[in-house]
Amino acid sequence: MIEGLFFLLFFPGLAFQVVCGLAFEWLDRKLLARFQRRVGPPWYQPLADLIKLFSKEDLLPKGANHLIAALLPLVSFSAVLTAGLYIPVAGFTPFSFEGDLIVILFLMSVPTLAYYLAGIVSLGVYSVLGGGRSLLQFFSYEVPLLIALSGPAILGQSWSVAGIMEAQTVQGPFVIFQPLGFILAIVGLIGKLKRDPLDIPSAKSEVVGGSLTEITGTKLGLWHLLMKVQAVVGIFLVINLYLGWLKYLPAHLSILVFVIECLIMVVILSVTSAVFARLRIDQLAGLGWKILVPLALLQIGFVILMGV
Amino acid sequence: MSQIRFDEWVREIREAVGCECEPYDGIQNEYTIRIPAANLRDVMGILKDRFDCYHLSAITAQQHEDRPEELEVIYHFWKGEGISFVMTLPLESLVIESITPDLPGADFYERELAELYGVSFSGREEIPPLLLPDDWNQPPPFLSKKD
Amino acid sequence: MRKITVPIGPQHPLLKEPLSMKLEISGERVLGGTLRLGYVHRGIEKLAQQRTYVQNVHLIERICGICSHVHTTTYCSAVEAILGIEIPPRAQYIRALMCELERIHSHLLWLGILAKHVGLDTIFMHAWHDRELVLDIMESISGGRVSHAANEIGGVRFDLDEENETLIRTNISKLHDQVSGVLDVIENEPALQARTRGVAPISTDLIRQYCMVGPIARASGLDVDLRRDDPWPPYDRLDFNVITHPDGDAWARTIVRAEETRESLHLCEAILRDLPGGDVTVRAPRKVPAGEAVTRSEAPRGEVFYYLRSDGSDQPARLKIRTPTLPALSLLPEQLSAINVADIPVVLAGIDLCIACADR
Amino acid sequence: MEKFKKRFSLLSAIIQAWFDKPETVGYPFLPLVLPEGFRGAIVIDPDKCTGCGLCVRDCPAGGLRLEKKSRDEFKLMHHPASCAYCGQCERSCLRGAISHSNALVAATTDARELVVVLKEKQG
Repeated sequence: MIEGLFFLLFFPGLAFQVVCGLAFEWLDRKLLARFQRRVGPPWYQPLADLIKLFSKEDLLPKGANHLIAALLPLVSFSAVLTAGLYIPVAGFTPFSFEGDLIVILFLMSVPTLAYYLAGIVSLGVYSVLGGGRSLLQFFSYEVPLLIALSGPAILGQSWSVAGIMEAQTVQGPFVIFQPLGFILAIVGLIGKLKRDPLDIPSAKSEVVGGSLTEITGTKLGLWHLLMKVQAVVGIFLVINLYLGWLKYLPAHLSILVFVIECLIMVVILSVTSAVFARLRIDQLAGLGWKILVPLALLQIGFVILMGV
Repeated sequence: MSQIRFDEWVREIREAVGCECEPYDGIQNEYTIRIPAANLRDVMGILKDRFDCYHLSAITAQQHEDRPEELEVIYHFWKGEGISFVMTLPLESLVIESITPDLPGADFYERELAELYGVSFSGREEIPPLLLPDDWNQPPPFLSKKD
Repeated sequence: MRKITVPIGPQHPLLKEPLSMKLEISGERVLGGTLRLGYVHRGIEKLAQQRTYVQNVHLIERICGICSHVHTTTYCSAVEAILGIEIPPRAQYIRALMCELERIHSHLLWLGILAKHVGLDTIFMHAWHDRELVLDIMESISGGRVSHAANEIGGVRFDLDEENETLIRTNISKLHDQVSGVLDVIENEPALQARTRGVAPISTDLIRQYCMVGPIARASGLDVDLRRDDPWPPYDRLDFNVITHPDGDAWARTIVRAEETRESLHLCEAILRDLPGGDVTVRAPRKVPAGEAVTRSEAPRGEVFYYLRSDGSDQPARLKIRTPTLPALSLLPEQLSAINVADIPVVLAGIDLCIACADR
Repeated sequence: MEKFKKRFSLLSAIIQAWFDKPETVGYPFLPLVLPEGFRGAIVIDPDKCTGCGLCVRDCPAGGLRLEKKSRDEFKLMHHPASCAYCGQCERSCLRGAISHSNALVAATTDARELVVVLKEKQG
């Protein structure tokens, strides 16, 4: 009971994920700043931003549904945190069951749908536009992402993340067999996190703040926080599925390797956001369905052939 | 790189429009012709069709201190060099025929004149507010009317 | 699909200055829109009539925060034309040098803004970093980053000494490298091209009908540049290429401005090479005899037009200013129809808006 | 190869930027280097100023004010809040008394600082 509570609240639950989320944001901003010849924020900046947002007045347009607008970030935050619980951190797996990958993928989609709803309930013009865009984007990246992520599951013959990691200790990291799938997973992750260059739903120069234009104060702070945590959970998931060969190593070394892998992922995400321009929504749809989906299917075909 | 053969232009405008139009040595760096306001549209047509000159730089309106009862309007055209058409309007009837059908680019300049000086332009659709607030109901701000 | 009206402005992250557009949007498609100006109308034309010619130099400088020097240059040459004085050749060259530096700075600023609007913040930062070199030059020779106060009636305020010239030379050769770097990136960046190619093309015919000027006209194949066609000295003695592009879309505007930046760098070098000696000012009387004058200059955004009438006192009787953004704005509603929502930033950036200029 | 290199020019630019020193100036925590001729705070040489008022006449922003009772009794005041730092006073002064230093004019929390008495001469 006490142990379960510890898992929930501290490691690998709430506290750990929030700290990781803030660290991720800081690293990301710092990296981006250095790519742009700036100094970048100090380490406490993400926390300071969060505290500032939490202390701000909470406003909504007249006629907006306050209850739903407040529930949406809470629901998505808990969905993301729950997803995080099932993902092994450096090989440490408190909760695991066969099929948890599907649960994780489902829970990871909750914020996107909530984001769409947040746009609709907050009644702003830009919110509605941004919400519509987020749904369009969802359909473009989600299908290739799901197909790609089923690659490791088929190869590892398990639908649990821990099981897939187990399989990799025998067969070697899956990134070797599925480099294409790894890239697709990263593209899908960028789309999921609405990061540059796939920040179409929240493109500042077009739809101001996207769905969150009218959201302020604590709610906005929660939204920002949950997106950071989502990024961390996504990174952990991709690392475990494609680079999960840590069982070979002694415990302290496996933690080190895991941290290095995470940093590499952060660098990849930062570089992509630094060097690519935002796509137009029709360009994204074209990319998703004409390029990513066929590539994902190709990868799956290859994986199935390997399995046989 | 002058492309304006001024004397020839003045002659042709005179012949084609059949109006008073007197060139005078008014504005520096610029050929200047005084024309009656009523003939503006015809002159504009000739400029465009015969001389291929339709870069309108600006429309200036001003009141001279010694002649406060009239508004002077200057159309500044350019083709390698500047050429200006000067006309005067009495304050009681500030009406000019719009040249936007020939030259859509004159739209903003006409609207500016309409709002700031109260000049009305015939032959174009209702002018929606451009510079002044939507609820502006005072006289045109740049026009000084001495009663 | 349901039509909604989306307001862009007066406050919007897209706009650095207030301008109001109301756009009809259906789904992701823009159907059309209307435009309102006047949010930064400061009545400068009227204010100028209440100040002396000397004070007006500084008032005029504050019309625009980017192309301030070309405004004062045009104003001063109008006053000088009525006074009938000719400024010394060295002053002419220094004025032209400042104009070209300003063009480089304006175009780099613009490239950054375009990149920012399409979500490419890295290019934005890099272009503005390079622009900082130009601002450094201007700050060290004139004393101000943006408001240079370089002109006065009858010449320029400062002279270039040895030290300044070396600074300009070194900074310009540095700029050559860095600008080539940034321009290389822009010209070879597929993501940027994907966003700008074929967006909101303007035909040459439309350009002529709407009296468009500057880089926008040149990007639609209209070969017009006041520095060549109606030059004030020393441009009639300088040799440079006028860049045109036949396509007329946002990409053509990018290329034209990028190439012009290079051309201006060469011009700066040529000006420094040919810089004649002598004085930089002649004495100008405070009172200007009665008369009228028109002057035009090629600002970074196109033709700047000044009409000045003097009634013999020390204050202008009428000062009419027409800035290049005004014709560009008159074509904006035309351009903002039948495009995607995502193209709005590109279209707006392509115009190189300067609302403060347009409103005056 | 050349084409390939150009295709990744932005990537190489950001890698280059990573190894360069950041360009951010740490002002106000670190000093700010301003060029010699920067038009900053207005200073006066009281020995040279005669209170003629030429600077006040030409000031375009109304940033200077002169209270003059007589040749020997006047007070020249500067309002930093209205000043446009254009340098016209420096140019108008025939005796070279008033000029810009290259010190940056910082924000103030003290309203009295918004009027600087440049020179006060009492009979």
